[in-house]
Amino acid sequence: MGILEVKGVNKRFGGLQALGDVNLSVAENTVHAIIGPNGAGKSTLLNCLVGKLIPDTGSVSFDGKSVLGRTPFEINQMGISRVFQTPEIFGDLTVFENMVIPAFARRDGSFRMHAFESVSNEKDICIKAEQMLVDVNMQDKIHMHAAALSRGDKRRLEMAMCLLQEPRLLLLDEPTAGMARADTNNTIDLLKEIKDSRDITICIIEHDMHVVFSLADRITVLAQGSPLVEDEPHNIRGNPKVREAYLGEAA
Amino acid sequence: MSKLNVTRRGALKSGAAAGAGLALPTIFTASSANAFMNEPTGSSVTLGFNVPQTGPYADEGADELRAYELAVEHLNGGGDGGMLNTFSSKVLDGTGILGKKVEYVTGDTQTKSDAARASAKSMIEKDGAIMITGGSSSGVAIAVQGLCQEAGVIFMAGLTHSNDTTGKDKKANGFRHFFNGYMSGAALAPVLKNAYGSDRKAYHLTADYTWGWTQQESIAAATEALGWETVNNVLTPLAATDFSSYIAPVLNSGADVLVLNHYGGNMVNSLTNAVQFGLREKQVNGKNFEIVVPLYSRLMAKGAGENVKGIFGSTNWHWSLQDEGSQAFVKSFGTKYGFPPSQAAHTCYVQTLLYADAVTRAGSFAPCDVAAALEGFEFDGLGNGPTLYRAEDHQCFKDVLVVKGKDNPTSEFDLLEIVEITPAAQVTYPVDHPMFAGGALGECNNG
Amino acid sequence: MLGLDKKDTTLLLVVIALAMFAPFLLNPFPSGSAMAQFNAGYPDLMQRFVIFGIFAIGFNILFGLTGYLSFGHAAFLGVGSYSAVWMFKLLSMNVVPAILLAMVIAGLFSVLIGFVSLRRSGIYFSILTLAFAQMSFNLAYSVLTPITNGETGLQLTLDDPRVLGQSATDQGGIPVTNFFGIEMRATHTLDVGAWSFDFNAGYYLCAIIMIFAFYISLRIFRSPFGLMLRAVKSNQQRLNYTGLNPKPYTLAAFIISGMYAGLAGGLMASMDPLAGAERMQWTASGEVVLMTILGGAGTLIGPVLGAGFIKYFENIFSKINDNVLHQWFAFLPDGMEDTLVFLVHPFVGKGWHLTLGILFMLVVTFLPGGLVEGGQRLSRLLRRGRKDEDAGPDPEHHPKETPHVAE
Amino acid sequence: MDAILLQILNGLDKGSAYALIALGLTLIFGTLGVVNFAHGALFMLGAFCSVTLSRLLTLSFETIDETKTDFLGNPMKVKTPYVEAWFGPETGAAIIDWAVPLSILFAIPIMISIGFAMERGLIKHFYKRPHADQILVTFGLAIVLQEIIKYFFGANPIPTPAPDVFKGSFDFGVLLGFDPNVIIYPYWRMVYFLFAMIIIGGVFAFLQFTTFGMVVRAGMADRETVGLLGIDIDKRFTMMFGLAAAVAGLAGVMYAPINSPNYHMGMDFLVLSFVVVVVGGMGSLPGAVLAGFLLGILESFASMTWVKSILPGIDQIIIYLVAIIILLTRPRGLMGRKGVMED
Repeated sequence: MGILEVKGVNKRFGGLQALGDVNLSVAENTVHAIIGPNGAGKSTLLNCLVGKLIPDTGSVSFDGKSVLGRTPFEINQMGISRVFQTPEIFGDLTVFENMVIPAFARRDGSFRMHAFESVSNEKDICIKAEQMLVDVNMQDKIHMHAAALSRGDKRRLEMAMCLLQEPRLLLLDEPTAGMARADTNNTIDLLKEIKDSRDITICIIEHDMHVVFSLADRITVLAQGSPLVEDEPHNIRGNPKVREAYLGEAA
Repeated sequence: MSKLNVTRRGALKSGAAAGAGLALPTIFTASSANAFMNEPTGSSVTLGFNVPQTGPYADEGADELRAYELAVEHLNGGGDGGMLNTFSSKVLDGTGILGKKVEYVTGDTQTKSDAARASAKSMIEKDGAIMITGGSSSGVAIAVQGLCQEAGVIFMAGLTHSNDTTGKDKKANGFRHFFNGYMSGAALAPVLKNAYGSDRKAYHLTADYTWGWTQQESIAAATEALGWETVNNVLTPLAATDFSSYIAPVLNSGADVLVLNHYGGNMVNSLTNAVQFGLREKQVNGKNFEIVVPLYSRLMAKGAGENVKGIFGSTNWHWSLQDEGSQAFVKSFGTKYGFPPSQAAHTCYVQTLLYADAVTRAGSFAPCDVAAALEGFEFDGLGNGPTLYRAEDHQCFKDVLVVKGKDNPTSEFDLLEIVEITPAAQVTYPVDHPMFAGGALGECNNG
Repeated sequence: MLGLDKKDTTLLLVVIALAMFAPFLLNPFPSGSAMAQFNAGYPDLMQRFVIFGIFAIGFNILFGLTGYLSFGHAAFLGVGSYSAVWMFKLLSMNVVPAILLAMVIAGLFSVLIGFVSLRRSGIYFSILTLAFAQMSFNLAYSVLTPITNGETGLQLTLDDPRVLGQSATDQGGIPVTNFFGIEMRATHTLDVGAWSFDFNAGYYLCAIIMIFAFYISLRIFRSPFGLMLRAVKSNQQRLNYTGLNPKPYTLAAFIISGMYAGLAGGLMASMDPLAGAERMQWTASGEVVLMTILGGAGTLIGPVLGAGFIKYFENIFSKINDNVLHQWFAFLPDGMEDTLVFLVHPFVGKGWHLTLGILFMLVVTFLPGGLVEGGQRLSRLLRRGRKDEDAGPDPEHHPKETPHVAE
Repeated sequence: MDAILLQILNGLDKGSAYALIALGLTLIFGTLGVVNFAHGALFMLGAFCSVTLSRLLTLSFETIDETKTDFLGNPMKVKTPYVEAWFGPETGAAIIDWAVPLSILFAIPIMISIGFAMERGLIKHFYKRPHADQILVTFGLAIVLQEIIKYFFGANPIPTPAPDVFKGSFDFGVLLGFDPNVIIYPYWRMVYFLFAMIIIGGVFAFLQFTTFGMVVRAGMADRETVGLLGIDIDKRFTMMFGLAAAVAGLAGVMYAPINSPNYHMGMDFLVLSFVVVVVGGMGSLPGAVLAGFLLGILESFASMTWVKSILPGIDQIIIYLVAIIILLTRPRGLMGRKGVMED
């Protein structure tokens, strides 16, 4: 029984079958990659996991509890954090303030007014936020406007924000898309470190096979909305069906 | 010297009430020996002209302002003296008021009670105005009248036609020269009966606010007393610009007269729409369909253009009146500005003169003395024939004009013709008339 | 001090000083002089400055922080005014219960409207709030006249019950509003040479409340709650995926800002016991939007400046007539005097709207951050001037501070 | 039944004014992403094109008629319009009579130029600015335009009659077998409705069948992509602004005989037209038209006596009430697209 169980999920958009009978089981404390050609339904599947979309049929459960019908913030409170393909951060706020928000969310769980306290007086929160920025090597940008960061820094910030919440499952949507090689390698190192240093399950969608094979413990290949194969990385590498799916796309 | 002792009495009283809690440092000079609010102590006296300068009634406000400027000129001995020469009271001699030169400040009411009160307050508090006058709607007049009562200055209302101004909202410090809804009805009904017969069915469209209601009530009562039947009364939103959906059903309602209890832009639009629908060419119940606009003004008639032709209404005053006072006023106004004055201008001019006269006769600017001099004052020579400022409700009783849109105007000002001058006696009502019930003048306030 | 850092403390002290010395600052010209026209230090206008300041501060908590543009905030002001006047009619002329009731009723009203309107965002939210406010206005003007006294506005009368006070004074007048005996209209005039300064009890009550309101807004801006509100404006999606539901935050901001509006309405009625329906019209809602943007949305002091700016034009420029113009330019030769009067005439008196419109366009075009940005540029210019003198090293390696928390 | 038919007619007529204004507003929203508070002022300027033209046509020379006197007793100055002197009294009078329809020709170039000038001179600097700034600047502009008109034409409404042939009304009821005088409708309002349909049809055809329109529609859907295709979308958007201004202006020109124009008529329509646009759904042209007619008809129904007797004051709030209900049941209005002006 994995920490994340997807069973028989179907999702249609009008005439298009985006997901067809998807089954997926992600084991705790592993890195599970989902790969597949464009339009295979990877992002749709991710959206079904976090409550942005509701599957037409099937079930999604996290740690034994169904996530269906819950809103994104409730699902997040269950311990699932998500990093987006294009970084979703608070562009108008400083890097530090970006970090403080998940720290408060982690501490308080849900709505608390705190209208008459001062952010700067919440020492434990500030320390935590600063520490995490040091961890992702962004301490020198702490007072910068988040919108002014480079794309790579934005993504690191987003990842740091997610990690600050100490999620049990981290969902990554193409975390290295559009990154330079060096940045990609940094990201891989960061993720490796995260994986080694914490009790965390990571589910990653990725195009870059270098990233996938550096990190993944297990890989699911999605094609035309359905899982093609699920196996360990070294078995996927030579699988003709996978090759066909990708080549088919290339042709 | 302080001219800004807004509420000396209030200050003293509060000082006593709060005791040591409000111990005042000696640096604050409690005001000098002023006997009443804004007592003029220098060589001049300041009047506050509070008229709409922005918004839909801006043109009417501009005309009021012209009249005020003319009145000030005449009071200070300038120009040809206008109605000072025809006024039955002869105490004004062109040397200002009680020898003090008349100065004035102006403000913008925006035709909103809030803004009007703010503007009046600034005149009282900042400029030391001893009297406030003006306005072009009843809501504003009542709001400002209330303020003047509380502040302790005299309010000489400008254009306000609602029964409430001197009815349930009357105030001891407020005075109205303009006529009201009841008078419109009383003057108009007999003329309508003569013109259209006593077997008529009337359909009322009424602006959905206080003035509209009181006018509708007055007109319906007056016409019903002469045998007319009121088929329906439909309230229309103030903000309405297109009245088609209210007018379209009229023809099929069995009514043969449409009464438009609207003013300003509402009236211009509803009348234009009604004529567009061809109501006036129709026959209902074997009679010609007719439209009546109980309260007319020349500026509105101008806005409605040709649509006013042949339509009856009432008005406080019109420049074509032939009496000596009206002629003198039209002459000074026309010479100075190049066109004849409106009824609003006339009322404002007359109110200024009446105030100055009352002060002079009382020999004092103190509001209570002025009020006493105005109460029960009978005069003539200011247009509208012999007039009484009734003591009990501070309403003027004078002749009311019934007018009709002119069929062949000779100039752009010649839009209305006087059909009948209804004598004051016919429009006078008892003080306790139910349409004016409720409210009390209260005591006059010197501030 | 008071849980504020040094910079904020300074800001608060500046605001306190401005509010307390306003009677001096706003009357810079001798009362007899031609420039006295520009004096704004009379009680009614000073009260309006701070009351609309409170209104705008409250509006800014919603709009400046969360970015939700309410186009119906005047409804809360109106409701607050009506509640306060009813309190004067029924209970007593003491302003405290009136102001409290105004805040409570406006708060309840904003719970209702906020709960429904906040189901949508962006312009859909704006139109929902606009629709609610316009409905309130239209109804208050017509069918609700028994409660609101329609066109004229709700006034006090001599036969109001006033169970804890008197219906009429011994002199037969309507009693005046007071704060435990201190009459709101009590004014002391101080004459210093040619100058004259007014100290009005009502103004000082409003000013103290405004300072308190400003302090609370300052605390909210610096608080975790304020941070969440700014997060709502910045990226609701991320907030959701951070496990936080934006709705309670926005609703709380909406209610707080509605209560500020109610407070402003209650104070308005306390200073002048009349509540007109026009207070709820969309133009009134638009006015507070303009005040906030003009001053600088999202800044602390901007809305107050914007409120003062607009009210100054409304009350001072509208009162300048040709007569006054001639007085000003009397020192010039006749021909020039008339030309100048002719040129200035369209912009003053009945033309004050035109001047205001032109200034709106100029400010927003050249000072994107509103009047506050103008002030910042000015001070930067001055500071640079001083720095050049010192020829000190440029300490500009600090990353820029976020403009959203700038004062 | 007859009453309902009558109110449908009324609603269509009111709706066509709403729809025309909302159409222009939506074009600007949809293409430029600008909240244009000056759109009502454009409508007003259109109406004043009619006023100006009839003023121009009635420019007169004065002769003194000794037989008559004016209000001060001086000899009366009689005015004769130049057109009557040039073309003879009858032709001249006919030209003056047709001032409003003639104003269409006069208004199109003027309104398009005003639109261009506004976009190039002011609006284009605000594309990247927050909506709040756009509101402030266009509101300021609206006030300035209004005050300029007020300065020259005064605050009073100015009667601008339709040509004589369109005076009076048509009896629909007789056509449908009702009694005479049951369903009558003024000719000019029918003209207005037809005119509105032609303009609406024209705008849709223009967007549907020309390449220009195609590019603009693509730009409305995704501005960046179209920009990437190397198409100079900005120039086209300027033209769209001119078109929107012309639509608003023409709506105003033809509206002048229905209600005498005054300087603040634009503000009266502004709020309403925003409600119409939003109820229709941001960025949807058919939505704007649909909502215009829907709200026009509902407003007319609400003003019926028996409706008002059940729900007093309903005609005061119906538009807003409907707007609330629609926005709560359909998050993006009737036909709105996702993501337009939602933040």
